[in-house]
Amino acid sequence: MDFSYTIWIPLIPLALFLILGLGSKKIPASISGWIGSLGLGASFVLSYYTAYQYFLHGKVNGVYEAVVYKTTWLNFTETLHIDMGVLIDPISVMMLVVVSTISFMVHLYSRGYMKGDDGYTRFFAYLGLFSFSMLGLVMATNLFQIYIFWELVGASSYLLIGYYYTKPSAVSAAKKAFIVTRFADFGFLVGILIMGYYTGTFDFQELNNPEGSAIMNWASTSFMGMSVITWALILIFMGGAGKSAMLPFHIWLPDAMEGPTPVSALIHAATMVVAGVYLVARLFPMYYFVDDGFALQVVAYVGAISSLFAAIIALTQYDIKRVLAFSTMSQIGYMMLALGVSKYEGHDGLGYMASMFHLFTHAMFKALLFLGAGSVIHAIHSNDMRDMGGLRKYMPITHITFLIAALSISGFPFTAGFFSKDEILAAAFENNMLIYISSVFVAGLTAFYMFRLYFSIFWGKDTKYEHAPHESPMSMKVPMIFLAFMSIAGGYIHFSEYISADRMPFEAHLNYSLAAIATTVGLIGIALAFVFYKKENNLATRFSNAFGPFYKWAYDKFYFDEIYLFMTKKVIFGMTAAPIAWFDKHVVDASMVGIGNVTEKFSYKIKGAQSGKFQDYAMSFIGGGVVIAIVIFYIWIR
Amino acid sequence: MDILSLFVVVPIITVIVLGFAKDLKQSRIIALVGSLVQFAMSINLIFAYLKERSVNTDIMVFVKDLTWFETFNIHYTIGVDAISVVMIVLTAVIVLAGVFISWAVDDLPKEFFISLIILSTGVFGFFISIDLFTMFVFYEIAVIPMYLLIGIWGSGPREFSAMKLTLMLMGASAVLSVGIFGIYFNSNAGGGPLTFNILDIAQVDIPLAAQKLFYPLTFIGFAVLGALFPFHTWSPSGHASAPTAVSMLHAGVLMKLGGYGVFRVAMYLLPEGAIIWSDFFLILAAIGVVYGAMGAIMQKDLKYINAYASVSHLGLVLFALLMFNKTAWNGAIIQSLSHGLLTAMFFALIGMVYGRTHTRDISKLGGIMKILPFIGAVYVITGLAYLGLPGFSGFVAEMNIFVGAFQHEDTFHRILTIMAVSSIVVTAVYILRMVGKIMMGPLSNEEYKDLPKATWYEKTGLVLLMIPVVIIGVMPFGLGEMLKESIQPFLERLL
Amino acid sequence: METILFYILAALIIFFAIASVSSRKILRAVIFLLFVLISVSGIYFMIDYSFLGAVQLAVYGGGVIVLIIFSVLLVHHVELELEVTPLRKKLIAGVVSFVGLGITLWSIYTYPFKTASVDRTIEVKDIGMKLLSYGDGGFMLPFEVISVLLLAVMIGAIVVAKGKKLKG
Amino acid sequence: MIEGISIYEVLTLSSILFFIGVYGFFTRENLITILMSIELILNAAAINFVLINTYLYPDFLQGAIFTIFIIAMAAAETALAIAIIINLYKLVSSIEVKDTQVMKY
Repeated sequence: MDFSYTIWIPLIPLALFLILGLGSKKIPASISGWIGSLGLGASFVLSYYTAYQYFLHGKVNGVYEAVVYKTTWLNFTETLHIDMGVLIDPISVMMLVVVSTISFMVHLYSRGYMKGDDGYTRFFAYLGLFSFSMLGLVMATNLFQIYIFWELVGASSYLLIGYYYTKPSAVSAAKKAFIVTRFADFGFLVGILIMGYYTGTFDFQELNNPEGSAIMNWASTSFMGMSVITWALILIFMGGAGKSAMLPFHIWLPDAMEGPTPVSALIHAATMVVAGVYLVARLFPMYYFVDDGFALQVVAYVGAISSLFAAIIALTQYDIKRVLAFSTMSQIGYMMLALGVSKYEGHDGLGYMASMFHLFTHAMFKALLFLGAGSVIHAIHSNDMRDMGGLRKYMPITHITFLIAALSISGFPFTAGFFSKDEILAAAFENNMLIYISSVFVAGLTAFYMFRLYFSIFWGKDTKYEHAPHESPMSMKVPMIFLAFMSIAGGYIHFSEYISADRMPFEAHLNYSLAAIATTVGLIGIALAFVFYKKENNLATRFSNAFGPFYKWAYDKFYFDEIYLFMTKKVIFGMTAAPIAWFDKHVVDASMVGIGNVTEKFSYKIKGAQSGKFQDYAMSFIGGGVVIAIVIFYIWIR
Repeated sequence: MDILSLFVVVPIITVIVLGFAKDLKQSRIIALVGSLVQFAMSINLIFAYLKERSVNTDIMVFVKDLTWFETFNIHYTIGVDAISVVMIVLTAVIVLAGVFISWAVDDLPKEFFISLIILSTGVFGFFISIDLFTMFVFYEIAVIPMYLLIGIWGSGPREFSAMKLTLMLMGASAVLSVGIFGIYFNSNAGGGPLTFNILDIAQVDIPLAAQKLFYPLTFIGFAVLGALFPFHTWSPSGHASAPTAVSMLHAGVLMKLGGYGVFRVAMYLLPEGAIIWSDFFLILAAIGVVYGAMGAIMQKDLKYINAYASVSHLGLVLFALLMFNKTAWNGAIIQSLSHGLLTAMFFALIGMVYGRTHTRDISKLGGIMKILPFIGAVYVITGLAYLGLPGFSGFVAEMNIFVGAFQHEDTFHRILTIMAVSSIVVTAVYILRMVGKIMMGPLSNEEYKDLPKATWYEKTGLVLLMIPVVIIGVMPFGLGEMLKESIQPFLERLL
Repeated sequence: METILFYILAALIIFFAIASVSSRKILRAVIFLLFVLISVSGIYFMIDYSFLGAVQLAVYGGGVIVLIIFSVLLVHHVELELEVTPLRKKLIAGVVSFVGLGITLWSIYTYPFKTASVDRTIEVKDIGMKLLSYGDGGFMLPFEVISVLLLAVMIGAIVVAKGKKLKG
Repeated sequence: MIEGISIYEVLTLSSILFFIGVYGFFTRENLITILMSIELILNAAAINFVLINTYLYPDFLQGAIFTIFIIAMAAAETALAIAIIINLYKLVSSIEVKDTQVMKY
């Protein structure tokens, strides 16, 4: 099969970025939205065509072989070099579909949402840049290429979060997001360096080959009791955790909601934040085989803890976008833990498949949730769910699509989320009981907070609005309807036939007993939310008061922001940078200037000797003569 | 006239012609023409070099030799390899951009441009010489006009800064001259005559005791110009006081003489000394990388931020040079280019902001992007390029350095490398802090509403600098191969 | 007898010399200097260099001192006291002088001078002969030079002292 | 030659006189007194000339003759110096050294 045309999938958005970015002053808003949408539409079509080609005709001997086109971009040493190219394999094709779908939908949606904004063209340029970077990331052929696009994604995320750059909160959120992920990327980069040095390659094909030298030789090196490769993998996961907002690098994600809502849907819900999951999946054979999967254990526990942690915080938040942000974090934790508990071969690789499956469905319904939230925010100009209520009457389409997405994420039977979540729970059940229990609990929490959100927005008290909220324009409704369709239909794709850790299709069936448990838990969550929030009452308050300080901690996000603030403001700024600045000014610089000053002072002192009085000169002359005489005599006597 | 000597002759002619200029208009046209010619010659030099290289495998090509002081065997010997070629191009670009940026210099324009061009003469001469003494002479020619440029056209405590800068650099050249004479007087170790010619000296094994003694002198002599950690303090105050074009030229080109000299003279001629002293200087350089970045976090003056950032980035150059590794050296040279271009852009942008708002205090600036969209956008792009975003030259350079440095077996080099890698985080902190404070956020001062937009010459200058940054960042392959070929003989001396 | 006389003269010289350099009244200092010069001529007389003693008395005691006194009277009030020299400066000068003196004396006393035993009186005639002889060991040339010098000084002194005429 | 007095004692005397002159030269602030100190120094030198001639080389006359020259020189120098001093006085109305320090720095 020839897939070389896939190179155009990322290049079209890049071209969009260049055209719209360089001409942001010239191109009128009416055209730029269309240019962006059409361009992304082309990428969208190409991606679906690729998926169609690959999944239907790409199988060789029952295995989905990877197709690679690459060229050397930068040579480091004889063995190490950065290649640029495209890698077509099941997960990258799946990601292409996800990214181009969401990106296209967000482009369409933004035409309505951003209407009238004076940076309209700039916005679409940024979206183009982001789409380019993200598509490049998923098709990367080697670690360094992925790192390159990783950084570009981070930069475009920075630009998009800081889109409303006159708002100080947006600026600081953008900065925070960039710096936190940059810190994680520091680990990623060191991991890449270690990996490159010990395995002699950055290439995924060589790294991931279970019989390849990279995996076979993992035991030949050790550092602090573990294989160096394990350390490298943990460091690489650190980068992934940064982008995917896993504990403890999650703090940037809630703040990133300062960006325009379509951006949150695109970047901070569906695509960029799952890059970490994708990265682990990309290197899955390494994670699995090296050091008997120690690094994978780390991934599993980080994922599980993050998902529980985020779900608890999500219960207490009032800003609807923040609720969704924590929900995203929680769901990504799900994907991580699914990867973490997965094995490699055949049906044991269920977790891997489930993770990718959930990634796919989550992208659809979470993007939809954000677009719905955006639609609401667009209508009433507030983020706070306490300002909302009874909106179902005003915005029927938004209401219905939002409900579908909420049902899907809660794992309501026969929605997409139900299937993918069930696979994850099944994988966890088979491999790690502790994680399974926590996941089931999280499933209940998810259902509860999602419906808390839903009921608070669309039901609850009948709020009086200054301007009657109105339904969004068609440009915004169409993507929402499409995504609502996907949020249900997505679950009926047989993922196990396409995606598996060893690239060989296998059969996966619904485990009815586990599904029943999960569904029951989810329904309990929904029911609780119904009781608390359907009608205006004070049950919720009383309930939360019962938890006392714990509720407060969760509301304050377990003080992670404060801890980071302390770390940066006090430790980095106050205890490192400030002393260094002080040291530089008062020790290093002062000593350099001091040398000059001492010379100058000294010269002022001895300037008096050059008095112009011949007596003084004579005195020095004779005094000098006397001194010389003494010296000479002294030597003479000796 | 041969292709290289023209680089010295053209500026001199420009200076002479400038002497007849009457006012700003005439002098800037003459300076522009002169620097355009230099620029064209430098572009031509690339192609001439590539053509010559394909038939000529000497270390240096276009070699010309002319005796100018027979008693001490001092020659005017010139020649280039890929490293000098790219440095010459860098210089030509920055000089041209510098002329554009100082298009509207109102105070003594003729003298300003004369000093600027003399400075560039020194730099060009430095890059083309292979004779130590001639090199040293050009080095001094490059440093001296700095004093005038800062002292006369500068701002703030300019006399003091100019004096500090000149004295520290002169102090360094005093140390350097001891080193150079040390090399000279040991250059007959192989039985030949005393010589200043780098290529000839490289054939000689200078006695170990002499190498041990003169290597640190030569290294420090050059590295002061490259802002090695404890000797960097001339740079912040010097840059803060210097006029825009001078800061550009200084940080962009002059500071590169340090790394270039270390590479070409200290390490090449005294290889055993280099290995003996490498750990010591490596620690200093690594400290400089992190220290400069940390120092930049706390600064309030834009130029100070940039000056400390330069300490950090040039520390990385020295750090990479001390790794004795092809990839890292390649990275060091690309980093020199990249930093030269980017820092010149930053200084140009700071100059534009300062010229309009008359303040460089970041706490007083804010929301400039709304008023000056072009400058704001370029500022953000430059910032992102500076912190090593892929697609710009900084990334290519840094990755070469890090990957190269990490190829060392021992933990010591590894740990220092990780330390240096950590600077990418700190760099992000100070760059984003600066960009966020001055470009974004609400407008800090209502008076800024009517700031004049970027003029055509400012835009030209910026675009001129931006183009090579993007070219290197997007297509690094050719450059790397061209440099590696020239690095090889130098590396072989060490290993 | 001569020994005692010498010591008396030496004491006079030293005493008046010190007085001369430390007196704060300038006219007294001049007079003390005169005493020193006269005592020095006494020493010349003691070794029978009568001509020299006479010249010393005439030129120094007569000419030089009178010149100095004149100039003092021209530029000073007689009762004017000289400025006090800073103690620090005096101390340094004193130390330098004392150490220098010490070294000089030390070197003098460690040097074995071979004193000739012949005693001889110098006649004026000898001096005259020597001064005007141009043969071996003659001082014709220095003599002429010194006369030219004296002439030049005479003219110079007049020119300098006369100075420029004040304008207007 | 003076009976009972060795050359050492004579030289001691002249040295003391010389250094008294030096001391005066250093400490005096007034041009005329400085001139007087110089006279003391010259006298010390003259004594040395004469006495070394007498004690060590009685057959020669150089010492005596040079003393005559010295005296002549001293007279000439004094005349000239006084002329300068008077001229200076006309100019700055002072002959204190500190008032004439135009050479300083």
